[in-house]
Amino acid sequence: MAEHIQTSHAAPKGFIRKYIFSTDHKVIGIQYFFLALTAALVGLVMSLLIRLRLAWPASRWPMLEAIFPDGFKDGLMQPEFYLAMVTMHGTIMVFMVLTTAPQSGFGNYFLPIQIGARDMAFPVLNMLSFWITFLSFVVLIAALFVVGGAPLGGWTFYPTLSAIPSTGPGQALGADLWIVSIALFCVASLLGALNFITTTLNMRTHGMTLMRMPLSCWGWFTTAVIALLAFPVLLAAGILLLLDRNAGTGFFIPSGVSVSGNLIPGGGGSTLLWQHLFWFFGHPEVYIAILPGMGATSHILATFARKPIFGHKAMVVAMFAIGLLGFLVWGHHMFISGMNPKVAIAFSVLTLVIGVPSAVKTFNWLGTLWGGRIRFTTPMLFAIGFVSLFVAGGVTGLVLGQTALDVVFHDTHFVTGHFHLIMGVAAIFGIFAATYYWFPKMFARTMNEPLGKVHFWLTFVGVYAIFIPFHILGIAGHPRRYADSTGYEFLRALDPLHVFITIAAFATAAAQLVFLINFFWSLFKGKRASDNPWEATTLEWSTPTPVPHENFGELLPIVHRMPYEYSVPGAEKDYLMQAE
Amino acid sequence: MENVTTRTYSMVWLWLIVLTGIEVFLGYIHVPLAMLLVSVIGLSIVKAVLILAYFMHLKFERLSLILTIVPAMVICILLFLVFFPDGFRAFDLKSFR
Amino acid sequence: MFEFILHRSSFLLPNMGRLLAILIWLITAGTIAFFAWAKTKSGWWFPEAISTHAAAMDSQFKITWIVVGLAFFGAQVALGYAVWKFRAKGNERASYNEGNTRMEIVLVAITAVVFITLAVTGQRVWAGLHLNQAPPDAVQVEVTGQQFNWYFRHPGADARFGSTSPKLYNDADNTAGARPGPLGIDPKDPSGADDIVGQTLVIPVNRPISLTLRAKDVTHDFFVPALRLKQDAVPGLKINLHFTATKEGRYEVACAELCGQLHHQMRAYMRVVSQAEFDKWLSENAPK
Amino acid sequence: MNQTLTTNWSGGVSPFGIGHKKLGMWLFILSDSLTFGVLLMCYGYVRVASEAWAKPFTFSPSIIFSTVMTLCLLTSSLTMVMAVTASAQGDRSKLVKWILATIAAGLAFVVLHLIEWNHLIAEGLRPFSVPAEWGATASPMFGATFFAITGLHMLHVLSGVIYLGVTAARKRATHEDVEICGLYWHFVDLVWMFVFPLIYLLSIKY
Ligand code: HEA
Ligand code: HEA
Ligand code: CUA
Ligand SMILES: [Cu+2]
Repeated sequence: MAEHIQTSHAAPKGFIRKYIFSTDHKVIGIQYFFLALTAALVGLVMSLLIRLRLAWPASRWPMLEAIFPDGFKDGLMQPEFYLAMVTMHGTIMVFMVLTTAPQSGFGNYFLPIQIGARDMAFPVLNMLSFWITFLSFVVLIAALFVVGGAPLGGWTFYPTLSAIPSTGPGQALGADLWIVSIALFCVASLLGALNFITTTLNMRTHGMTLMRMPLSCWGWFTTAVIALLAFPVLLAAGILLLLDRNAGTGFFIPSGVSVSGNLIPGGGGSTLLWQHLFWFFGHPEVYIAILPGMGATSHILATFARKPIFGHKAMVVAMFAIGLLGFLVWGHHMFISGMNPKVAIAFSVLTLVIGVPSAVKTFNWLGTLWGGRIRFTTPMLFAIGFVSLFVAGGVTGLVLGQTALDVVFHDTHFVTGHFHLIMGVAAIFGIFAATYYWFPKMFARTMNEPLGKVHFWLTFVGVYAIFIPFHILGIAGHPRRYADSTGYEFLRALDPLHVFITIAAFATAAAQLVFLINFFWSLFKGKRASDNPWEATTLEWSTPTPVPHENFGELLPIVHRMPYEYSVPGAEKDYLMQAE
Repeated sequence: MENVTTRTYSMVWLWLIVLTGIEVFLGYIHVPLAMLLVSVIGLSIVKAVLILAYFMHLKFERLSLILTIVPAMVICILLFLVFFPDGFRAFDLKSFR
Repeated sequence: MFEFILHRSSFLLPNMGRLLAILIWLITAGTIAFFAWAKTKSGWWFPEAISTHAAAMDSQFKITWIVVGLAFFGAQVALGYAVWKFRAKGNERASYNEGNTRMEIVLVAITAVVFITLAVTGQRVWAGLHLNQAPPDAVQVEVTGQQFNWYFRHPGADARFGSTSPKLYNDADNTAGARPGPLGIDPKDPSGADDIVGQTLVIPVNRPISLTLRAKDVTHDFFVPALRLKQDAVPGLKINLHFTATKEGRYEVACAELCGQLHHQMRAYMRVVSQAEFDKWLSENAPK
Repeated sequence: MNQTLTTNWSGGVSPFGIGHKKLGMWLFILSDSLTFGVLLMCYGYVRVASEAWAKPFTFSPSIIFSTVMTLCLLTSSLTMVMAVTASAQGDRSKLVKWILATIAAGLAFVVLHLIEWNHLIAEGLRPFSVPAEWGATASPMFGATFFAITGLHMLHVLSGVIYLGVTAARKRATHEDVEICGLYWHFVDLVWMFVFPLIYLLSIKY
């Protein structure tokens, strides 16, 4: 069976084969990374537009009118434009950033290297996944520019709003494009997931038992398993919704629906069906977003605390438990949707149970730092920031998970606060940590440390300043997806909070320029990186920098020990490489 | 794999046809709908297992492969059953009859 | 190599670990102080509660908020302490420690007990809202959402709602006595003749109210912050819900489910009035 | 710490003793089975949520017709295992013959299916409505679920036919390739084992 692992090919020649339609997992990983970076910038700009309207709903922006003539009639941001921005911001961030960068980007690049393989199991399929994802991104962006504009149904795309084109501006062609884009994304993610799983199971090098895999690999592997089981459900839902819109079926349209006086023919379905399908995918999806970040964080914490992971096995079990439980709690998004209230109770209890493995992870991260000799590099700062933000965002999940309290908080900005802290920034901090950590291996140069630290300090303070006040908005009862809250008496007092959040958001966004400058400057001008600049133990640091085609020389490495053998008593250095 | 002969395959095929025949027969004699549902699903699961085990060779693969694929499939499909309480609810609370 | 990086950055910010620890602690303290401050500011915390179930809900929130607050506080303080205390010093080695299964099990047990207790105690209020029937003497009101309006229908003297049909919807005439009007009340159905349709929800104080929620076009959500009540109004379904308001006054009803362009304008008032005033209102508004 | 590890899971070998492609196909089947699984559940969901569900299939000819379709698929599975056996024996010409037989049975299924679709459409079945004769209260979702599920299945059969053709035509196709193609084909057959009773037998006319 060893022949599966050993086949090697000559490096491709020519620019196109090498950099565009490459089948090399490293190139594909970098392609994914840049796709995610582009998407993140688009999403970030959208979030700023959102903030603009929320802070100053009545202000006119003639400059923006020049760019979006329809969205800013008379310089005033239109509510449908606001909602389109919310929808696209959410979709882009969840799908195009958080599902691509941590998993498909870093995972593609480092999973094969960390398990000692020459490439992914299916290199051509891998390339196909990337290009389908790319196409999906293009289709999504195209939705912004079609007649009627981008859809305004929110990233959750609830019917009947999303199933009937006449329910609002942007719900015509724009909504079709959104669904097509998501369906493509599902296909790409499915192919990617089966590639990741096959690679992890079949292509580990000699001595790389499952328990010896770095936790980053466990993050990618668990995520791939979740993706393989969750995306087909969204794919099916997307197909049905597309049929509802274009073939006249009524899976998600009950009978007797009437939009602005026009009776919708057909029908016979149920809107709750979509919510079940969507959240059956949607909740596992949020773990798809965070698990690679958890893996990378664990990896980085161990490296810079110079200690083995505290409770390595427990970490693996907790990760898998989160993945499994993640499939049992989708109903917590639907407590007040009209679902069966008894089923809701079961979902509620299971939701709180998922806090247990999360607590184990948090505890073990702290245990890993405890007694360490922490080196405060930029990736380490972001990893520590991840832990802090994960706790801050996670604990409010325990509030939302209770049926009775969700009655108060559902669809208020309390939820926005919860998921931005845990997903919007904890998972993003995972990406940043991974970027700073692996940059030397990926681009053979080092990022500038002082600039990186400035980026960290500003962002860490900034995101707390943005998202903690959201909880206050929610407690006061501010519903989400409101283009304007000035019409409500009970929301009046909150206006200054909106202004504060917006200022914090603009400041934090500006701080990202530090990252961009650092990133692109280092890409071309950064100091040359050595093979193992962090004095780390895992296989990616046994390869030369830049990593050669097929990753390893003639012979694949053989693994002798657990991944994080730092500060082993009696050892000569304070770290023992896995392959030595 | 060696001990699987054409004969085995033909037998499996015959069994599949027989089971299909039973299903059709149950429909023919108008078994009440709920009973029909339970029995055809039961029979179809048997058929699926036959196909998986023999035609798709799962019986002859390592146990670890079976344990990797089958439980995940079964658990997820069982989880979809959680949709049903709301299906009935959609009937009970229907606005227009 | 590594020394060099360390050196360069410590030139910019000496004692990185201490700084980070202080920052984490400051953020933690700041967050808690911010919540405490907001609680004292009017309009920055829950509006005054005016329903019978609200007290239990608020106390469940308080307990939960304390538990998660402690978890937040504890974890952040510990994180800060770790980065303060365990920074690299010269060539000293970290303590080689692979974990502690006993502590792990204890942690699992404690968190499981705490979380499950929270989950279970929280269900009482929920069960009261959703699993009990409204008492038979409850005041019936039907709430209908449409883009971007709320309609409230009282059954009138006969205590029975007239039947409706989507084919009869007539948004053009939404005056109170209009038949079929926006709700499509069948003019031929006698029990519909005395139905009162309005755009303000008027209910008597201290009496159980039984709502039936429906939606004509897309999903809306009936949300009254002061009542601590929120429920989707779903097209195709009639969803029941009941509560008792305990304080007279005028409160705002918001739509809390994205329903299209003007979702944020789908507002109505709820007036809670005395029984006498309610009876007067009923007779004044009864269609002639 | 440095003991030699030689279990199935210790790296350097496939833990299941199968190649990448086969494992990949199994994983694809796993995920595709969930797509179909969830579609069938949607069908069940809208059916229990409906006032009345049309039961238009007379035993003769409708059910007999679809039973014949089922037999086509079952038989194609048999010819497919014969093809795999031939490939194991390295008998290429036999392999091609059996694959052609499989293709023929698959195409027969598609043709019969299309005839049936055509027939139902002529009767007035649409994705958004059922013919008036099927009952005034009958849910319009009958057509939606019928066309969506059988349509998606038919798409799978057609892709399978193409896949089979490519496998037969490729001289370099290894035994593993044939086996994997077989896995896909049997899976399509397996899905029909659920579609047929749920969609057809449960809508048999009384
Ligand atoms: C990365 C993404 C991510 C993650 C990881 C989570 C994690 C969790 N989420 Fe969140 N969630 C989202 C992303 C995420 N969520 C999104 C995007 C939405 C909104 C979707 C939309 O409607 O648009 C949402 C919405 C959402 C809702 C629905 C709210 C509503 O709409 O009404 C609920 C309700 O239960 C919920 C719960 C939880 C819980 C219990 C966890 C748990 O996994 C959290 C576990 C973590 C901890 C518990 C913290 C660490 C533990 C400790 C520090 C323990 C120590 C404590 C003690 C000893 C007491 N989430
Ligand atoms: C990853 C997820 C993510 C991220 C990062 C963000 C970032 C931000 N989001 Fe949002 N947001 C969502 C996911 C996310 N969001 C979702 C799912 C919704 C719900 C949509 C819906 O309702 O349908 C939403 C909705 C939402 C709303 C609610 C609108 C409403 O309901 O009315 C608001 C309001 O202010 C908002 C603001 C912001 C701001 C100010 C930022 C940021 O500006 C904060 C600062 C962030 C950074 C500084 C990080 C920037 C860096 C990167 C993004 C990564 C770089 C990438 C690589 C290195 C590869 N977002
Ligand atoms: Cu109605 Cu939002
Ligand atoms: Cu969730």
